[in-house]
Amino acid sequence: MAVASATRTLTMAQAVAEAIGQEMERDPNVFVMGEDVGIYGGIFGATAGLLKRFGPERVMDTPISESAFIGAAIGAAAEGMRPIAELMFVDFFGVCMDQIYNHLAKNTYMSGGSVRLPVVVMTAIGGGYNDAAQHSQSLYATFAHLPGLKVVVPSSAYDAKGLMIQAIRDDNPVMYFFHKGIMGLPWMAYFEGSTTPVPEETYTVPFGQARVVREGTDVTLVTLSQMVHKAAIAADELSKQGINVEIIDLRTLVPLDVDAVVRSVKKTGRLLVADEDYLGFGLTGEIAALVAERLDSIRLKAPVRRLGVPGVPIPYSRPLERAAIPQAAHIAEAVRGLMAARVA
Amino acid sequence: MAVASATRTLTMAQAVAEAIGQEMERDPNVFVMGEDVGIYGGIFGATAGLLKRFGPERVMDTPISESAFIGAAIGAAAEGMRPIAELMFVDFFGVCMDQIYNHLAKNTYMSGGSVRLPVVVMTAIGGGYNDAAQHSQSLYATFAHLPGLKVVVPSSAYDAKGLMIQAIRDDNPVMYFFHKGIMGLPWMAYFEGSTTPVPEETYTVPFGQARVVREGTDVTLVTLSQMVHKAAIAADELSKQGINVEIIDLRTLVPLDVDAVVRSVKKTGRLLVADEDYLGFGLTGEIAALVAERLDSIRLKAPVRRLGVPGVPIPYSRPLERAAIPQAAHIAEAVRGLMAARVA
Amino acid sequence: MEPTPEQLLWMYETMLVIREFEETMAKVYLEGKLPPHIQKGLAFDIGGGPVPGEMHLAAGQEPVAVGVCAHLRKEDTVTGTHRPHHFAIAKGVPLDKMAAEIFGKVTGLGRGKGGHMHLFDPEHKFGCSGIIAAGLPPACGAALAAKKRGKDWVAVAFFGDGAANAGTFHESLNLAARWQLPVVFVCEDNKYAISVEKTVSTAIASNADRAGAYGMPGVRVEHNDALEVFEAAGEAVARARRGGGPSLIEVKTDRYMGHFQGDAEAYRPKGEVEELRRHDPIPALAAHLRKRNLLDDQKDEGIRRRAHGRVTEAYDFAQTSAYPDPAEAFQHVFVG
Amino acid sequence: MEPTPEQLLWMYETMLVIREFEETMAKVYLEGKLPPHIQKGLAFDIGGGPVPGEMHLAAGQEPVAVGVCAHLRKEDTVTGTHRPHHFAIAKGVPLDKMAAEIFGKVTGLGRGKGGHMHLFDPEHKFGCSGIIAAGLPPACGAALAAKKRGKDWVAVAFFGDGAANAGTFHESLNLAARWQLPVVFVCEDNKYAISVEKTVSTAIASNADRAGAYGMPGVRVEHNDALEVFEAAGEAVARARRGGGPSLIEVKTDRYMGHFQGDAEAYRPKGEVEELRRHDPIPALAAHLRKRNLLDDQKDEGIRRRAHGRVTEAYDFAQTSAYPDPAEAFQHVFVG
Ligand SMILES: Cc1ncc(C[n+]2csc(CCOP(=O)(O)OP(=O)(O)O)c2C)c(N)n1
Ligand SMILES: Cc1ncc(C[n+]2csc(CCOP(=O)(O)OP(=O)(O)O)c2C)c(N)n1
Ligand SMILES: [Mg+2]
Ligand SMILES: [Mg+2]
Repeated sequence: MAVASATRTLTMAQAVAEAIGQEMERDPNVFVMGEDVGIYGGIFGATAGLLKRFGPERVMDTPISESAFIGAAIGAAAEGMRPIAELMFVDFFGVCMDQIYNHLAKNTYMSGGSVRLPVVVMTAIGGGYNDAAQHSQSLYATFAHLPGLKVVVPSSAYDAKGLMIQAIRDDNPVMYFFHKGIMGLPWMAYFEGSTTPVPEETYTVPFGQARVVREGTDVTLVTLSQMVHKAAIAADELSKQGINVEIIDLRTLVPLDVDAVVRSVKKTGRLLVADEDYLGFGLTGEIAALVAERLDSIRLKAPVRRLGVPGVPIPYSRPLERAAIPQAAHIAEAVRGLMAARVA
Repeated sequence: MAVASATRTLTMAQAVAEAIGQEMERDPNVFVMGEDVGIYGGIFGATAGLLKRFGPERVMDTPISESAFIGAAIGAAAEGMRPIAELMFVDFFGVCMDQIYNHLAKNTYMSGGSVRLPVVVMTAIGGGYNDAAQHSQSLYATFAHLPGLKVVVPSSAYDAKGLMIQAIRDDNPVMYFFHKGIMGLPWMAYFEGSTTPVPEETYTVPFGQARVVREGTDVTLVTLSQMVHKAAIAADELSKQGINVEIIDLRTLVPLDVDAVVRSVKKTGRLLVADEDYLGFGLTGEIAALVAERLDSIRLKAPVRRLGVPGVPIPYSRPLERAAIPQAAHIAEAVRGLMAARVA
Repeated sequence: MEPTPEQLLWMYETMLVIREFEETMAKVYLEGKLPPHIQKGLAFDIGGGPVPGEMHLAAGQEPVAVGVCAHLRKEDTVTGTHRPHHFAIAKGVPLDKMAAEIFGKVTGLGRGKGGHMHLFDPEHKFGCSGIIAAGLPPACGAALAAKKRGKDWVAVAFFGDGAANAGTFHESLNLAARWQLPVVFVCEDNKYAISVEKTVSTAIASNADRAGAYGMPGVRVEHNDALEVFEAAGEAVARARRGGGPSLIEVKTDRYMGHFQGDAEAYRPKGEVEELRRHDPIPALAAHLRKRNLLDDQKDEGIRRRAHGRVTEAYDFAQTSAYPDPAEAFQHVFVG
Repeated sequence: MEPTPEQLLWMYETMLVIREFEETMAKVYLEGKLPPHIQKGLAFDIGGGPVPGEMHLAAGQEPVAVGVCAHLRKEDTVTGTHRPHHFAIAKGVPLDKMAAEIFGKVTGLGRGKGGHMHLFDPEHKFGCSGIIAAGLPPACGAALAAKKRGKDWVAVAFFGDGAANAGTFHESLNLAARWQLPVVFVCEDNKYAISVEKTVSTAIASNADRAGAYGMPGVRVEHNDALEVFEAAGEAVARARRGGGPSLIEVKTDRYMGHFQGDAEAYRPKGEVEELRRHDPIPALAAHLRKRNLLDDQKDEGIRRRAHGRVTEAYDFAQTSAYPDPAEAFQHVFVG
C-alpha cells in the first residue's frame, strides 16, 4: 500500500537499508547474510547501519561461499526464517546459480506447494563506471527466463523501499536487483531522479504493477532500473522536438505487467524497449513478442525497436563502454527513428 | 562442407561419437573430459567407444567437479589444446556457470582477441521421459543471451556430426546441446527422423545456416532440436487439412540465421515459434522480436505465436509433463489458430 | 553409545522396509519398459511404465540411513540425495505419500510434480535433490535456524563419495564449522559415482580425513554395519545437539544395484555384487539381535510381515491413486 | 634452496617496480575523482579520471609475487586475481602494455577491453580474473596441457585467503592432486577479504593445513618475506617440474592499502597499517643484499633509478596512447 506522507529524501541505498531495518524490527525471523554486509554495510550500502542495530547474529558476514550461504538461506527459510542474502554483484551468479534456480526457485513447485521459501536475494547490477566485463552486467532476464523466482528491479528510492518490504513479506523467493548507478552512493555518479522522497513508515509497492513515469502519445518507451532515468533525459530532449514519449518503468519482470505495456502501445502505436541487459534472448525480445502476439488488437505505426547491450561483454575502456551500453542519446535517436519509420 | 555420399544410417549419439573420434585421430590436441565419458561412454553415448580407441589420457573421467574441469578446459585451450568437456545435463550449469560465461565466454573479448579458446562444452537437454525439474531443461537461450559462446543445437545425426566437427575446429568456445530424446539411445524413446544417413568421411555443417526442413506457404514454423520432429508430425497432419507449414530448423542460435527466418515469414506472413525451453525471456521472444523489428518490410497476416514451457519448472508426472512441454498436438493447434487469426 | 533394544529393533525393521521398498521398486520400475511394449528397436524405455524417469535405488546402503536416523527426532532436518528413499524412510516420511510421488500421483508428497529425486516432506523435515552435493547448504541453513532460535535441533546432510569432490561440499563444511552449526555431514562411500571409482575421482582414500580442513571431527566407518554407523553418528549427533558444532562421517557402504535401474554396469568387476551381498547388513543385524535375545524366528516373522505389509500398502496406495489433472502443471510455481 | 645473486637482485628490483607501480597508480587513480571535478554531493567518483572502475593494489604483497615467480620461466603459466599487478609484473608482463590496459588504451594488453582485473598476456602466459578463486581451474588446465605434451612446464595459481573458502578451490586442488598436475597453489593471506577477517570466514587458522585433504604438501610461510617465500616456492615448483604433483603454499602477507582505492577501511584497527609497514619487505631484502655484499648505496641508487624509469616510461606510454575507436566495442567477441 502506497503512502503519501513523504517528507524526507533518501537515496536508493538508504531506502533499501531502511526497509530491511524496519522489517527486521517487525519480524525476528528476518536476517541478512552476505559478504561485507556487516561493518562495511554492504559494498553498495544496502545494509548500512544494520550491524550496529541488530548485531552480528542477524547481520552476518559470510565467507566467499555463495553456494553455501545462499543454500543456507533456503534451509533456514524452510524452517520459517526470512533470510535476505546479498550476492555482491549479479555477475557472480555463476558460482551459486544451482542453489538459486534448481532449488530456491523450484522446491516450492516440486513439493506441490508444500515448501515455502521466503528468501530475498539482493544483488547489484549495471555498468557506467567502467568496472568491465565481470562487474557491470544486468542479467535480470536470465533470472526471469527461469521459472520460480520473482524478479524486482527498482528505479527509485521510493520504489526501492516499497518493493523491498514487499519482497521480504512475500512467501516466495525474490531476486532483488539494484543498479549501482542509482543507489546514490557518495562515491559513484548517479542519476538524481533516483533519490526521492520516501515515507518513514513502512509501505509496500505491489509486484506486477508497472509505473507510468511520464505520459505521452507518440512512442511507448518500456524500460526499467537506471535506464528509466536515461529515458527521462531523452524524453525531455525529444519533447523539445515535439515528440511525446510515454515512459513505462516495469519495476518487476516476474510478475510482468503485460497490460500496462499493451495499453500504452495501443495508444501510441510505437514501441521502444530500452534495456541495459544483453540484447539477444532477453527482456527486449520478450516485450517485443508480447506486442507481436497481440497484433490482432494492436495497430502499430512503426516496427518495434530494441536497445540493449548487443551481444558483446561489457568493455572496460570509457569510449567502448559508452558505445556498448545504451545512453540517453541512443534512446533519443531510436525514438526519432521510430517516428520516421512506417509499417508495411 | 556437406558431403552427399551417405550410405549408412547412424543415431545422433553415434554421429557425435564418430565426429569426436575422427577429430581426435586428426588432431592430437583434441581430448575429452567429463563424468562417465570413459568406460561408460557418456551417459548419452556421446563418447561411446572412445576410451578403447584413445585411452584414458585422452578420454578422461573426471571427479564431480564441473567448475574445475570446465575451467581446466579453458586453461588447456589457452595452451593450444582443443578440449571437449561434457556437462552431463545442462541442468547442472549452475555449479559451473562462472567458468563458462565469465571466463570461457569472455576471455577472448577481454584480451582484445589475443586469447583463443577452442573449447566444446557438450551437454544433454530436454525432457519427455519424466526426469523432472532438474534433469529435463533445455536452457540454450540462457547461453545465447550471454555473449561469447556459439550455441549449437542439432536435430539429426547428419547435422550432429557436421556441427560437432565444425565445433571442434572452431577457434571459439562452442556450447553443443544434444536432446536426449533424439540421440537414438537403445533405452529411451526417440524420434526416428533424428536417425539419418551419415557420411563416413568428415564434413562440417557451417554455423549460422538454418535448414528449411520442409517448404510451405501458409505458416513459418521456427524451431530446433527435438521439436523439429514434433513440428514435422504436426505439419503432416496439417497438410491433410490443407495447411502448408514451412519448418525452419535453426541449428545454431549463435550465430543466428536471421535471414532464413525473415525470408520465410515474408513469404508466409505467419510465424509460429515452437521451443522446448522456457517461454519467457528466451528464444521465442527473440525470434518474435526479429520479425516485430522488421514490420516495415514484413507484412504479417496474423499475430506471431509462441510455444514453450510457460513459466513452470518441468513437472515429473506424465500428464503434467505432457501439458508443460509443447507436443505435436499443441503445435498443430497453434498453427490452426494462426490460420484463423487476423492482424488489426 | 549402545543402542537400546527399541533402537535396534527399529533399525532392523526399517532396513527391512527399505530393502523391500527398493526391491519392489526395481520390479515395478521395469513394467512397461521392456519389449514388446515399447518403441521398436529399443531394449528398454526409461520413459515407459508406471514409474518413468531415472531410478536410483539404495539396496545395500540401509545401514547409513538407519544408523544415523536412529538418533534423530521429528524436528531434526535431513537432506538426501538423488538416491533418497532409504533416507526418507528412515526419517519417517510416510511410505504411501512417498510411493505415490514416485508414481507421479496427486496423492504424492509433491502432488506428482517432484518425483523420485525430489521428495519433500516439510512435516518430517525431509528434502532431497537430484543435484550432487546440493543438499549440504540447506542442511546448514536448517541448522542455522535452529541455532538462532535456541533449539537443540540438528540437521543431517547425506551425500555420496562422488559429492565430496564438489565445491559445495567445501563451502558447506567451512561454513558449518566456522559458524559452529549443529550439522552432521554423512558421506556414503559406495565406491562409485555412477561408473567413476572413488580412486579415480578422489585424491585421498578417506573423505573423513577432509574434516581436518575445517577443524571438525572426522570419522570413517569401515564396515557397512548399522551398529558401527549408529555409534559414530551417535557421537556426532550428540555433539551437534549440545552445541559442539558439526562433524563429518564417511561410511563404507555397498550399492547392490546399478547406479540407476537399467545401468548395464560394464564398469563393475564381475562378481563384485555377489561378493558384496555376502556381507548383507540386514542378516548381520538380525544375528546381532538374536545374540542379544531380542529376536527369534517368530518375532522375526512378525517384523518381516509388518515390513512387507507397510510396503505393500504403500505401493497399493500409489498404484490406485489418481494422476493429477494436467492443469496442475501450471500451479504451485509460487505459494499464496 | 638458496637464491642466486641474480635472483636476489631480480627480486629486489621487481619488488621496487611493483611498489612504484602501485604507489603511482594510487595517485593517478585519484585524478578526476575528487571534488570539485565531480558530480555535486559526491565525495569521490569511481568512474572519473583517467583510470576508472575498481582498483585493487598490492603494495605490501610483493614478496608473494617475486618469491614464487623467481622460479618461473616464460613457458610457465600464472593465473592471478582481482589484485593482479604484482603477479603480472613478476611474471614478466610488459609494464607499458599493462599500464595502457589499465588506462583503457588501444595499446593495452586487451586493447582497452579488459582493464585492471582482466590482464591477459598469452606470450608471457599470464591471465587473471575479477572472480574469486576463478584462476585455479585454468591453472590446472595449463598444467594438464603441459603434462599431456611431456613438457616440464608448471602453472601457478595465486589467490587470496578469502578465495580459499570458495568451492572452486576445493575442486581444483582435488583435480590437480588426483591427476598429479604440475601446479603450485599459492594463497596470499593478507588477513582480509575486503572487510571480512580470515578469522571470521575461515574455520581453521592456516589454509596450508587444507593440503592434507588432497594428499598434497602444504606449507605456510609465516612472514611477509621474499626469501621465505622463495624457499617454499622453490621446493614446490621443483616438485611440480619433476612430475611430483601439486602443492599448496599459504603466505602471510600484508595489504598496505584499502581493499580497493577509496575504501574507508572502517573495519581496520587504527594504526594497523603503520605497524605492518614497519616490517616492509623491501628494506628487509635490501638489508639482506647488503649483508651479502650484493648491494651498496650506489648500486641501490642505480636499481631504484632503473625501477623508477621503467614505471615512469610505462605510465607515459599509457597516458600518451590513444583510446580505442568506439567501434572496437563490437569486435573480438570471437576470433577470426
Ligand atoms: C552437479 C551434478 N553433477 C553431475 C550429476 C550427475 N550425477 C548424478 S548421480 C552422480 C554420481 C554421484 O555419485 P555419489 O555422490 O557417489 O552418489 P551415489 O550415486 O554413489 O549414491 C552423478 C555424477 C549431478 N546430478 N549433479
Ligand atoms: C565469486 C566472487 N565473490 C565475491 C567477489 C567480490 N570480492 C572481490 S575481492 C573479494 C575479497 C577477496 O579476498 P581475498 O581472496 O582474500 O583476496 P584479497 O582481496 O585479500 O587480495 C571479494 C569478496 C568476487 N569478485 N567473486
Ligand atoms: Mg557413490
Ligand atoms: Mg585476502
